[in-house]
This record gives sequence, C-alpha cells and structure tokens, in this order.
Amino acid sequence: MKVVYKSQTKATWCPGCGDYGVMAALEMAFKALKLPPHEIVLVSGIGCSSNLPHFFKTYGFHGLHGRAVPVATGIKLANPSLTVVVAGGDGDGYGIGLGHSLHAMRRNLDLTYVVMDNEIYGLTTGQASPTSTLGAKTKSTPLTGVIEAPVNPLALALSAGATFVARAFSGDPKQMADLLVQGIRHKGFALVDVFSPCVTYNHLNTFDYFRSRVYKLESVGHDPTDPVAAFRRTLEWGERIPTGLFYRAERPTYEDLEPALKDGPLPHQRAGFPPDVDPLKEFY
Amino acid sequence: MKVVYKSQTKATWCPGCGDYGVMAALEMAFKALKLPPHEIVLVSGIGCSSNLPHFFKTYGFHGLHGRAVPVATGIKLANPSLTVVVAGGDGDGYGIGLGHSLHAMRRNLDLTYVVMDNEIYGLTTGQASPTSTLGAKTKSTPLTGVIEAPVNPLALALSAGATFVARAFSGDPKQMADLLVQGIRHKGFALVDVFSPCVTYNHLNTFDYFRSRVYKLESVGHDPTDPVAAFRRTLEWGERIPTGLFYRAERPTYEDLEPALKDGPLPHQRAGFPPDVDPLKEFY
Amino acid sequence: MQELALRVGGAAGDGIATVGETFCRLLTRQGFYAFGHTGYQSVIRGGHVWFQARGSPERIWSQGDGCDVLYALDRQTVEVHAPTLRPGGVLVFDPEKFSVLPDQVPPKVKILPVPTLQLARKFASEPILQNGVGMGVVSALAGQPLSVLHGILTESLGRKGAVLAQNLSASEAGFRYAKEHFGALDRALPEKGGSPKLLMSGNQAIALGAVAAGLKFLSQYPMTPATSIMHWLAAHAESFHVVVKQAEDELAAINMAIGASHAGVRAMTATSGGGFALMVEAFGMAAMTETPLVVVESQRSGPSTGLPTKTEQGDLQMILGASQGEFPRVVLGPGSVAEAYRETARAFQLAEDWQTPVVVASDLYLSEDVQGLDREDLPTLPTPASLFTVPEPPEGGNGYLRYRDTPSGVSPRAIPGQRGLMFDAGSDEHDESGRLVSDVLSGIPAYVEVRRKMMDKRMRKLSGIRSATNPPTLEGSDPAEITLVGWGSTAMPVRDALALLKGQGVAANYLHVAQPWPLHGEAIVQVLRSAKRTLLIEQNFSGQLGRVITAETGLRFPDTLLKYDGEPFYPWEIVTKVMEVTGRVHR
Amino acid sequence: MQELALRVGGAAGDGIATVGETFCRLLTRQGFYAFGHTGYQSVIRGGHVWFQARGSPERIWSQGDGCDVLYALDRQTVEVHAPTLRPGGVLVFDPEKFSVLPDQVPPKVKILPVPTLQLARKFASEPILQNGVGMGVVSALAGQPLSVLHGILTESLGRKGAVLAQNLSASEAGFRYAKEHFGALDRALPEKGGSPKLLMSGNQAIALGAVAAGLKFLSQYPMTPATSIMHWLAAHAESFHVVVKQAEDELAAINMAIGASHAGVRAMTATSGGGFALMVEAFGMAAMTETPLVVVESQRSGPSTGLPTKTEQGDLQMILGASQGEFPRVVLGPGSVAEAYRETARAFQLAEDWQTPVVVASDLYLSEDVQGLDREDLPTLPTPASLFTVPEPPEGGNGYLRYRDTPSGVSPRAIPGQRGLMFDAGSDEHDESGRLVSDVLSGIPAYVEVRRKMMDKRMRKLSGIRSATNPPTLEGSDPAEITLVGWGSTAMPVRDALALLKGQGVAANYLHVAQPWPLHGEAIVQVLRSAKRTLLIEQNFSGQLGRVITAETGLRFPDTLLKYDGEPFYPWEIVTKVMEVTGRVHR
Ligand SMILES: Cc1ncc(C[n+]2csc(CCOP(=O)(O)OP(=O)(O)O)c2C)c(N)n1
Ligand SMILES: Cc1ncc(C[n+]2csc(CCOP(=O)(O)OP(=O)(O)O)c2C)c(N)n1
Ligand code: SF4
Ligand code: SF4
Ligand SMILES: [Mg+2]
Ligand SMILES: [Mg+2]
Repeated sequence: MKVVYKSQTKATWCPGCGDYGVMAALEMAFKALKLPPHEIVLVSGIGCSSNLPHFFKTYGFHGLHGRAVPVATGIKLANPSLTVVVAGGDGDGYGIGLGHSLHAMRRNLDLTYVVMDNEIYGLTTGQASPTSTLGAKTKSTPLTGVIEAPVNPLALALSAGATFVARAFSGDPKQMADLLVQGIRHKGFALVDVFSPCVTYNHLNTFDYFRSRVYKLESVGHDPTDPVAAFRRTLEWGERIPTGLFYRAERPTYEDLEPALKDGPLPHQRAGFPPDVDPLKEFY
Repeated sequence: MKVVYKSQTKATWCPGCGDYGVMAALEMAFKALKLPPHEIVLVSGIGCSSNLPHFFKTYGFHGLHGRAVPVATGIKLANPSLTVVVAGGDGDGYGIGLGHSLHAMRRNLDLTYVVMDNEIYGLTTGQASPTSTLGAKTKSTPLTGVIEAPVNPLALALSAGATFVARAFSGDPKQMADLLVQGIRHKGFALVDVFSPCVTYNHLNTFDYFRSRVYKLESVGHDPTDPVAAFRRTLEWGERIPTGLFYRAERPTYEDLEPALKDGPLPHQRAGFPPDVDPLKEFY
Repeated sequence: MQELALRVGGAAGDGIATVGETFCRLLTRQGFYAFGHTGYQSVIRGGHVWFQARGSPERIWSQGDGCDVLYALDRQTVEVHAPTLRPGGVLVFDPEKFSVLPDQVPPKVKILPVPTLQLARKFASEPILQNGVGMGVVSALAGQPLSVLHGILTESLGRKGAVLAQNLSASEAGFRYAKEHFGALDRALPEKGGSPKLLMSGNQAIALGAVAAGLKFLSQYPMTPATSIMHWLAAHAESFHVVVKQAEDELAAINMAIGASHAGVRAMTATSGGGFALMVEAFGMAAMTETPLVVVESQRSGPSTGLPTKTEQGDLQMILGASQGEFPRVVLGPGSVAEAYRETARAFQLAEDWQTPVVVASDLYLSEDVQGLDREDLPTLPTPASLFTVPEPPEGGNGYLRYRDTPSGVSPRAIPGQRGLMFDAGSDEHDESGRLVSDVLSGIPAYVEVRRKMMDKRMRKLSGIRSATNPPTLEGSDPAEITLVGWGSTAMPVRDALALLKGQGVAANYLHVAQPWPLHGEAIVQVLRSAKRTLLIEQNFSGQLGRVITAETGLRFPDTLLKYDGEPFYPWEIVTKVMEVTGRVHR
Repeated sequence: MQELALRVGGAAGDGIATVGETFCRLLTRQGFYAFGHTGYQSVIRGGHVWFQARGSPERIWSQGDGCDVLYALDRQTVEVHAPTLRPGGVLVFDPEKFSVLPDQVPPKVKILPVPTLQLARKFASEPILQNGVGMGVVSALAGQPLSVLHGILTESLGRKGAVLAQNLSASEAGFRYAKEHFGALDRALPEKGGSPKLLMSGNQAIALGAVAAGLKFLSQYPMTPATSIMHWLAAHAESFHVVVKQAEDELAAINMAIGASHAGVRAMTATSGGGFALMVEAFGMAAMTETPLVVVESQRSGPSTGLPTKTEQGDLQMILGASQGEFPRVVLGPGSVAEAYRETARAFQLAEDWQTPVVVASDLYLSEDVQGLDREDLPTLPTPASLFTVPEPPEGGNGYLRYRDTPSGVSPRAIPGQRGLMFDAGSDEHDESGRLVSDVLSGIPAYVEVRRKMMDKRMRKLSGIRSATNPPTLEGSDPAEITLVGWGSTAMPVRDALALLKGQGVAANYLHVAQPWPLHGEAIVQVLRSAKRTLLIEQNFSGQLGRVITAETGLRFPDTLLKYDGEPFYPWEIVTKVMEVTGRVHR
C-alpha cells in the first residue's frame, strides 16, 4: 500500500511562499526514509511556517510561539522511538525561542529542527525578525530600517554544540530533502536552516536574491568535521552564501544517557512503585 | 573628596566565595575610571552573584532571575549617559536568560556584562548550571552527573555579535579590573565572563582547579581582532584554559543609531507632542 | 436614525480592507460619523475576509446590524452575508465571476450585477482595478459625489501616477454605471453631514493618548491585535521623539519598559493575552520596585492561541491575578476610541502618581475597528512635567528613603543620575531604604514587622487610587426599567442598543465600569441596588467583571448576556435579550 | 496534651537543621508524632537560622506555640527566641561563647550553661562537634535514651568512621552533662510513644504521591520552596524509572511536561509563584490541547521575588487567573503532609480523567516542614493503567475525532505511535477533528458555531469535575459556636487551635476547602449558612479564598484572620482571634 504523508488540509500559505518548498522536501525525506506516518511527530510553534504540521497526516503538535523545542523535547524524552521533527520560523526559533533552541542543541537530543528562515515575521504581517538584514525597512523599522545585527544561526548552533548544522534553500528542494534525510538519520540534534522567502512581506531576501548568491559547500571541498572551518563558513555572507552541511559530529544523545529510558519508551513501561521497593522505608 | 563606591551593606556571600573578587575588581575599575557613583547603574537578576548591587553605593536594580539584561537595555536606551553594568550568575545569564543575553549582544548596546560563572546554581543550593562540567554530580544530577554539554559562553557571544568578549578569574582581580576598565570604556556590548568559584556547592571547579589551568591570551600573542582565531581559542578547555581578551570589534552602538536619542537622554527631553505638529491631521 | 452600512467581502488579497477603509474615509470626510468593522483570518492570503462600513449624521458606536449595500467579490460572500442585507438594500456583484439567484437575497433586496472586471479592463489588466469600479458604484449608491472619492484616491495613490489615473477612470465608470442602472439607495445619506470627522482605530487612539501623556519609550513584541500600536509609533518615532524598541519577546519587552521607567521616562508595553501571560512575572516586579508602568493588553479570543483575529473580553481574570503575591494594580477598560485615548493618558498619570503598574485592557474589536470622532473627543493634555521631582541633597546626604512609608503609600522617587540619591530597587522584600529583608533579616521579629509594614504601605495605594478616581456613571435613560452592566468595548454596541431600545419604548441605561480595578464597589452597589433589574453583559464565557463585582460587594447577577464566539455583540442581540429579560416578546 | 518542643538557633552554617532534623527523627523513631519547622534566610551562609522540633504521643499538626528547650548557638538566638520559652523550660547555651542574664528568659524558665565546645574539644578540633554534645543534652532533657540518638547518628554518619566515633562520644558527654547538671524536663516525654512514625516533608509527600500515581516525567527548574521535589525525584529517578529533567527555565519546564504528557506519560512540573508566572501561557495551552498536566505551585511570600524563604498563600488568584481566555482547571490545596501525598495522586487522576491542567497549591510551610505520619496515612494506590485506551482502527481509518464533543466534554485520547489515529493538537481554536478554525474558517457562521461548541465542550468539564469530587467537610466540634474557613496549609495550625479551643471550652470547627476550584459553592453555602459565626483564615493579605467563595456564592466574610508577614500561623494566634470574635476575653 502506498504510504500517504500529506493530509487533506490544503496549505494556507500565500502562493509562491518558500514554505511550499519545505513541505515538499519534508515529504520527499519521509518517503526516502520510509518512515511510518504514525511514528512521526511534527512539532511547531506559531507563525506562517508553524502551520506546517496541519498539512501532514502524521502526529502533530502546534504549540506556542517560541516553545516548540521544549514540547518536542518532552515528547522525545518520553518516547525516543518516535521521529520528532520541529518546524517553525526564524522569529519562533531564533527570536523568542532562541534560548530553548540553543539549550536543546547542547543537550544533543535526537531532534531534527527545520527553520523556515524568511528574515521577517510573516504571520504578524511583516515586522523585523532576528535574521532581518541590517537596514531593512519593515513595519517595525519603517524609518531607519533594522539597526541591530542579524543573528547568525549557524554560528550559534555550532557554538551551542549542535552535532549537525546545515543550510538549505527553498529554491532547491532536492538538496533540502537530502539534508533532511541526513538530519533525521543523524543521531543527535540536527539544525536545517532554510532560506524560505516570504513573497508577501520581504521584498529584499527574495528567491532571486538567494538564487544569485547560494553555492554548495560540497563544491568547495568543505570538511564538515572541522568546527573552525565550519565557523569560518558561517561568517560568509554577501555576494556568496554557502548552503549544505556545515558541520557534523558524533556525540552520545541525551536519550542514550538517560537511565530511566534504559527499559524503552516511557509509555510502554509500567508506572507506580516497582513491586520490590518499599518507598517509605527511608522515612523511618 | 574621596569617592566611595561601596555601600555600608556587608556582602552576604559565603567566606571565600569567588564573588568577593569580582566586587573588588569592579570597585578598582570604577576608581580607575573615576566614574561618579550616581552615574553608574548596577543591574542584576537573582542568584548569589546577583546580590552584588546592594554592596555598592551606586544606583542599583536587582530584578528578576534571567531578566537583568532587558532591564539594563531599557535603562540604557532611556538614558545613554549612564554607565550601565549588568552583573549576575551563569544560571541567570546563560541559562534562563540566554536568549536575552545574545539578543543584547547583536544589538551592540553599550553595556558591560559581568557574569560570575561558578558552574553551579549557588543560591538554590547546588543544582547543575548551564556551564556545569559533563559528569558533575549536583543535587539535580545526583546519579549520572550532568549529561548535557556545557554552554560555551564565549563562543556564543562571539557568534551573537558581541564586540568585546573577555574572560577573567576571581583569583586574579587585577587582570579582571583591567578587563572591566576596557569593557566599560568599550563602546558597545562587553561580556566579561569570570570564573568565580562557589566554595560551598562546587567542589570540582575550585580556585585551585582554575589556578592550575588558566593562562593569559596576551602571553601567546593572540590577535583579538580575528574572529576565527578567537573562536578557536574559545574551544580550548581542559588542561589549559585561556583568559583575557578574546575578541574586540568596532561597530556603531544601538544607541548611536536610534534617532529618538539624537537630542540627548530621554528624561531630559521634553515630552508630549512637539508644539509644531498637529498629530490629528493624518486622521482626517 | 438615518444610517447607511456597506459591507464588502471576498478572499484575503482581494483588497477588501482598502475598499472598506476608503468608504469609511469618504463618510468622515463628508462629515458623517462612521464605524468600520473588519473580519479577517489568521492567514495572510486566502480565507474569507470582509469589512463593514457604517455611517450616519448622528453618533454611532458600533458596526450596527446588517447592511444596505453588499459588495460581494466572491460567491462565499453572498452565501455568508446576503442574509444580513436589510430591506431596501442591494447586492452588488460581477456576473462574470459567478451568478446570484433571486432567492439568495432577503425580500425587498435588489440585485445589481456590475461588470466590474469588464469595466476595469478598459483601464488596466490587473483584476484589482475592479475595486476602483466597485468603489465608484458604492459612492453612487450612497448618494455621495464622485469628487470626494477621487480626492481620497488621489491622496492615497498620489505617488503611483499611472495607477491613480486608472483608478480614477475605473471609479468613474463604476459611479456612472450605478447611476445609470440603479440610482441611489432609498437610505442614501445626504450629500453632506456635519464638519469632517477624524477616523481612528482604538490602537491609534491608544498610541496618541500615550504620546500626549508623555510617552518616551515603547518596547513591544508583535501580537495581534496590539501590533498596530507599535506600527503607528514606529512610524512617528522620530517626529515625536519616542524610542520604539521591538524586543526579542514579551519578557524582554516588559522588562525593558520597566528599565526605561526606572531611568525616568514614561514607558509602555503593549501586547495581547498570550504575550501578557509572558509578562506576568515582571508585572509584579514593577509593583514591588514601585516603578510606574503602563501595559496595554488588547484581548483576543482565547484560550491559548485561540482565534487570533477574533475579539473577546476573556482576560480580565488573568490581568487581575497576574503575578504571585499581592500588590496594587489598576485596570482600565475603555469603551470607545475616544475613551481609549483618554484612558491611556489617564493610565500614565495613575502609574506615575501611584508608582505601580496600570493595564489598559482593550480588545480586538476596540483596537482594530475604526470610528469617526470629533476633535473635541480627544482633549489636548498639558505638557507632562519632568520626573526629577526629588531635590538633590547636599553631596553625601544619606537620609534618602526611596521606599519611605507615607500615608498614601507613595514614596519620593529618585532617578538614576541624580546626585546623592543612590538606592537599590529590588524585587525582594526590602525596608524603607531599599535594603533587603530577605537576605539575612527575614523572620527576625523587627523585620517581620518591617515586612508587614511594607505590604501595608504598598497595598494602601489601592484605597487611595479608588478615592482619587471617579466611580462609574450611568448612561441612558433615568429612571430605567433595566440597567445593563459591562466594561470595555462592550459599551459600543450597548450604546447603539440603548438608542434602539428607546425607539422601542424601553427605558434602559448602562453602567459602564471603565475601571474594573480598583472597583468602586460601594458606588456600584448603590446604583445597582436601586436598579429595577440588571443585565450583566460581557464578551466572555463566565462574566468576569460580574465575578469581580460579586467578590467585592456580594451582589449577584441573575441575568447575563455572555458571548464568546469571537464576534462582537450586534446591537439587536442586546435589544432582544433586554426584551426577553424585561418580559416583553421581541417584535 | 502532652508535648515537648525543642528550638535550636544560630547562624547559617552552624548545622542548625541537622540538630533539628535529628531530634525530629529521634521523636518519630520513639513513636511520637512530630513536627519540624525551619526558619532560614535567602543567603547560603550567615543570617539567623532556627529550627523548631515538636513531639507528642498524640497527633500534632504544626510547630505549636513556644518551646521547652532552646538550644542557642549564638547570642542572637537568645534575643530572638528566649521569649518563646514556656514555663518549666530551659535555655541551653555555651558560656564560652556568650553570657546570659537571668532576666533574658521568661519567668519559670531555667538556664543551663553547657560547655559544649570544651566537651567537644576532647574528641575533635572542629567546632561543629559541639552539636554532637548539644544533641546529647537535648536527648537527656527530653527523657529519651541515648541509644536512640546513637542509632540515628550511626545511620547518618555511618560512612564517615572517625566522624561517627567523635559524634558518639560527644553526644554521650552531652547526655551525661545534662543528666548530672539538670536531669530531665518536667515536660519530658515518656520513654516510648506508639509505633515508629514516618518523618516526611510536604515536598517528599508530593513526590511520593506523584510516583504512586504513575509519574514518569518531571521537568522542573529550581525554585524555593519547590526545589526539593526535584532533588528527591532525581535521587530516585533510576529506581522508580522516572525521567527527571532540569529545564533551562520554567517556560521550558512546563512545555516539556506537556510534550511528555502528549506522548502518553503522566507528567508533572513544580515551581513557586515566580516560576509559575512564567508558565502561565503554556498552562492555558495544556487546557486548549486537552493535555493532562499536573503543576505543583509551592507558594512563598510575594510579591515578586519577595521573601524566598518565607511562607504565604498569596498565589491563589494568580493560579485561578493563569492564562488568557477561559478553560477548565482544577486547584487543590492540601492541608497536611498526608494530604499532600493523597491530593497529588488525585491531581494525576483528575488531570487524566478530564484532560486538563491541575494545580497542587502547596506553600513553603507545607512543602519544607516535616511531619510525623502513620503508614496508613499514605495509602497504597493501584498500579496506574496504560494510556493506550483508544483502540487502533483498521489501517487508514479516518473517523477518529480527537476532540469529539461528548456529554462530559472529555474526548477519546490517542497517543503518538498509535497506528491510524494521527491528529494535530493545536493551541488555536479547532474543530472536533483538530482542524484549525482560526486559519481560514473563523467568522464563517458554521464555524462561529463550532467555536461556541468547542468552548462549551471544554467548559462543561468544570461541572463534571465538581460533581465527581467531594465537597469540603467540617472538622471539629458539631455543633459549634464558630466555623473557621480556610484552605491549604492553614489547616495545620487550625487543627492544633481547635484542640486548644476545646481545652478552653470553645466548640469550634473548620471547613477545609481542599479544592478551591472548581468550588463546591452550594455545599459550602449550606454549611456556612447554618454556621453561627464564621472566620475566614488565610495566609495572605486579601482573603483570596474568601473572594472566590463570595464570587461564587455571594456569601461574605465579616470576620477574617489574615496574615502576610511570612511567618506561619501559631495556633494560639488563632485561638486569640476566635476568643475575640466570639466575644470572650482571652485569658
Ligand atoms: C507569545 C506570543 N507572542 C506573539 C505572538 C504573535 N506572533 C505570531 S507568529 C509571530 C512571528 C512569526 O514569525 P516567524 O516565527 O518568523 O514565522 P513566519 O510567520 O515568518 O513563518 C508572532 C510574533 C504569539 N502568537 N505569541
Ligand atoms: C523565575 C525564577 N525561577 C527560579 C528562581 C530561583 N533561583 C534563584 S537564583 C537561581 C539560580 C542561581 O544560579 P546563578 O544564576 O548561577 O547564580 P549563583 O547563585 O550561582 O551566583 C534560581 C534558579 C527564581 N528566583 N526565579
Ligand atoms: S506571509 Fe510570507 S511567510 Fe507567510 S505565507 Fe505569505 S509568503 Fe509565506
Ligand atoms: S553558595 Fe557559592 S556562590 Fe553562593 S555565596 Fe556561597 S560560595 Fe558564593
Ligand atoms: Mg519568519
Ligand atoms: Mg552560578
């Protein structure tokens, strides 16, 4: 029987939105990995991009703005046998949720985090986001443009201890799907930052903008096991912007080190006091 | 007349706590810079370290756990003529407050942030902090020890766009005072991470632990203007741990770019509608 | 009462808001009072969107009930909105897009097919130009001269030369088409109302009121329906000398505002319920450090993310409970765009006079809908005084007590930068000087006493605020058969309902509790005890203001009209309920 | 009633808690009921610290009033605590450290100088060994055999061979010294009470109750006085198979717990008021997504950071208002250590049965103080059933409605990993299937109706919970002259006060509202209407439970005993107030 990953809910993004590319690539990745849909949980926050779980027929949790990663952490720690993919926007993950994102990375939970980075707040109709370009005029920066330096999510991820750090572009769903496959397969926290243009509110960082700038790291012989080389690549911004796998490392996952999970996923374990233990003994 | 910076409130830290060194170095820095006490605002969160403002006779704001940086941001943006120094713990600044810390760095506000990094939660009697060493047994990790990789605050600061990134050690208040003087003088966000041992709850990262490991970056000819070199140095951890100035850059501060501050500190500006403007005109 | 209501509907991206707002502007330009109500979705493109623009030579307070012109850009608009067409009304649509059967509209409603696309195509190829035609049609039906519409289009499209010309031509074509094929509606407005009115949303009024009261610092994180406060202030930041800071989240936003206020400037943050939820901890810190703070909480349908584009008054209980422990707070619930201006200004005064946080509780309905106003509705305020009120003591003076225990509970406030007045503002319990009680003194009898005194000092402000502010007053008939009780934006449809009830021969009045906290309990009891009958009316499930009144006074509300489906009250709903409660059958 | 109370005081770092807890353990080992109350500061070293250990062969519920033995390690202890010594009591101190004048103690109190340091020096050089001496002294005064103390010391110091030997010798020296120079107190307890008791803090009981009810996941961020829940569970995580996750902050902690619960395990988070303030947004999300969740909120003195080591019941209003909009929630306020166990277990059951968040509202007093218990106080619970309750439909089945509108409001719940039951849990308003209403359907009449129905469905749970749970019952005399009304830990001193009142010939009883929400309003009205007189007693400024009762029932409380200085109630304070309210003069 053919496995269906998409739900019957039509995506509600604007025509041409970069997020369609992410949806397509994610479907390709699920297919390639032959994941049973009921073993996938898509977790998101709030934003245009965060509506993504509704367009898939997997389990989904569409939570609060900026709090997708902690919810996903709880799900994964309760049941590590699930494939947990977090999806959301740049505001969600690098703005209000930045702290959670980075703490999850150092924990090295086996999560895959796809950030649909459009350098703008889409759903709230176009304010500056943490990745907005210096000088960009938005509804919250109408006079001077943005006057704070954008975050560098890949450099931060690298510094925070993420063990898989990659960048894709909605204009190249094949490369993205490939990175997602690798990211999901990777045992540990995988960040896939995606240039996913907002065609409605961001007229600066457009498909054309990125298309004319991106190049693939593999084409320049980048060594993804070298953190310093990776850091140097994350600083490249301007006429040439690298995509692909920046960094990858092997490190035990948090779940592997958590003793309470030795006997398998928590929902399948028995609950209550173990029969051979008198929990009150120590209180005498 | 002799300027007094210390208040009559005796510091309440445990005897031998590393934070005494920070207090001493900060006083040395204020003296060296000849700052008028009423033009200094010390802002802190909650933690042993965050009690610091009470021990100085400057203006002080002892706010909420993890929220010192936003309060300081508000103070500085309202009145850039004040010297605003943020002080607090590793839990406060790199745990619950990590997002705020990094966003403030990319904004490049002219703040100086001293983090008393004791690799533990002191005030709550000894749980793991975000900088606790892998394997460290604490009250919250009594069985396995810490199983998540510690944050690397300096690498994160570098990646977040801090324009002054330094590390000091409570065992060397002179070096610390010197870095604080530079940090306060520096136009932009200055992070001074301080190894400030908790003698009560952290028996791993002690004075001796650090004393036997630290070396000064200036002694190895480190170039603080090279971000990649700085990044490489932030990765050094183990038998040899660098202190001193990792990185410094020049970039306009947020306050400099904010047009509403062109006419000086806000409290001194007139309020209400400018006399020559009819604010209702556009509504007809 | 003479009035006319236009409704326009279509898909997001069809330019519905532009048509609606342009028509509202046309009404206020012509001297009519207007009300513009918008219905939209929580996605950027797609989904059904509509706008109701209502005008009258007399004061109106809400979107009213039903419409006279329905300009339907798609079939769904006909399905959803045709039932709201009133007798004598007309449905305007383009037969090229879809067809309408006569039984799709109510009796005595006409159907006016207009080839909007075809007419538009003469001037440009973009389908959006159809709205130029549509606006011309509506102007004609409303009995308004084309020149006013042309004036407005010229202002708004001025910079886009070719586009302007196309729109002028298209609207003229529409105007002519309507005149030829229909004429004006029976309900058409006169050619001119009174003097031109202002057209303003609640959020714009809040922003204006804040600046008028001396706002110098806004830190905000975007969240519907509070976002446009930041948009408006950001656009005016330079000319009004206000720092507008988009924070990384709401936790930062409120803490920044507290910092700025501590530094000596009038500061505000604004958000909706979900964002306010994140401000809860710092809200209490403002009270503990006795830092003035104004928070705008524009409510939307909850719980949780809820319906981000729908209205509700469901957050009062959260606001009243916000933050651990007990401290004085003020909650204001303005009941019109003009009140939004005045109450926001009052919020700043209260925050500063009493050194404690004040919440202006708006909602999507008040914040985003637009209303026509007279200039006198927005009084000019005196230029705010400087905050440097504490005289600087001679060098080295040590006697300054930031938290001095005074009869009012308010203590003299110093500002960082003032010589010799250095103090610590602390979120821990402290003594009059600001010294911590928590560190080494808690539980020591003398300091148990200090703690109690400091609590008393802070809580004392509440009765002071109650005395210093005006109790709610009755609006409408006196004596009355029934007294409605509500707060915030509910006042708007209630006011229209009172007029309708008068027309029906029912004497009703309204107790508008514009200050839910501290509540003027005794005054309210006095009014309600002498009322023949009461009706609690709130836009929430559990009658939250009613619960506050009961908790304070013991007085209960046997009759309630509570709505929690996201739509605002329609005046006629209120009328119907009053008819039912007063034992009449509604005719 | 026979009872004995020891108080020990000194500077932080003096080992005060160890002495106090050891003595409590000694009491429960000997079969006495005990209560241990601790007073400490919000710094790690320095500041005055004390501990009161009280024991009795009969049930006791609080620290009681005053003490019989005051073991003062420093001069400040004498100044602060000597006035609490009861007639027949004794002050123990070391004259080498400071001197005590006879008029520093109340009448009929003896002074027993003990050369603790000198005696200790015989066995080791560390001054901390003085407490070994002190514990021996206290054992002798209390009339307890040395062997019991030695047994306890051997267990606790077992691993530290030399230290143990020193302590055994020192305590023996102290014991002998006291026997020689004083003998036992008049009030000394018998050599043996009943069967040995458990000694447990409220937080330990909460942790135990949670595990008994099936807890598999705790995510928490440290905050006094909730922290020790995490400490205890972390230490037992492996043997009880519980994931204990210290989160990066409280926002993460609650969201993680919601995630874990969503994934199918019983999950909890715990915090104090300031941390709960940060959980407010997600608290509402749990209700909206209908995810079971247990939150322990252990209150401390607010507002804001307040007094971190002092108690209060000041957060009820915050908990009841937590999060925007309206949704069902449950708030439990256990009134003893045993109730903390049982109510926490009940919280899990309610959360799961009704798929909504439940708060266990403790406070510093209940959470951190220790009480002696019988094993029967902590009933064994049945092993929790598996959560996989929804049968998996045949492959591809599409009919599953996660949010089906049922008569109870509770819908069948699937767990990720179950085949064919995939659904989205969303914080936006949604229909029965989980499909969003907010995105493209809001305001469309059929979906306005869906919204209303989903609100009704969720809110309906509240009346179901009310019916399914027991109304509060009266404790104490019946009939009674006066009925006290309270919630949570206040029950503890109230129970001791009832006994004292009985001794004074006053018939009083207590309505313990252990479930402040949903309130059993009618049952409460019935009880209180027939009460001769009521007294609301709460550990806060504004009588928050009283306000809830008034809001729900209209019933008011003319008499109140409210305390907000951070100290718990002392039974005698309650007695005094009752005497005053019932028109007696207190003798
Ligand atoms: C606590 C909170 N604050 C604010 C909002 C409003 N809000 C919804 S989405 C969003 C930002 C969306 O930006 P991003 O995460 O980049 O997603 P995008 O829409 O661009 O895909 C904001 C601020 C919210 N829902 N919750
Ligand atoms: C919102 C909130 N959560 C938790 C706490 C409790 N708390 C106080 S200090 C602290 C951590 C202190 O650690 P750190 O910041 O490293 O400071 P240190 O005491 O080590 O100097 C915590 C968790 C709090 N005050 N507020
Ligand atoms: S607003 Fe932007 S991000 Fe949102 S759906 Fe439209 S194009 Fe995509
Ligand atoms: S507990 Fe640790 S950090 Fe706190 S004062 Fe003591 S030594 Fe310093
Ligand atoms: Mg975005
Ligand atoms: Mg620390």
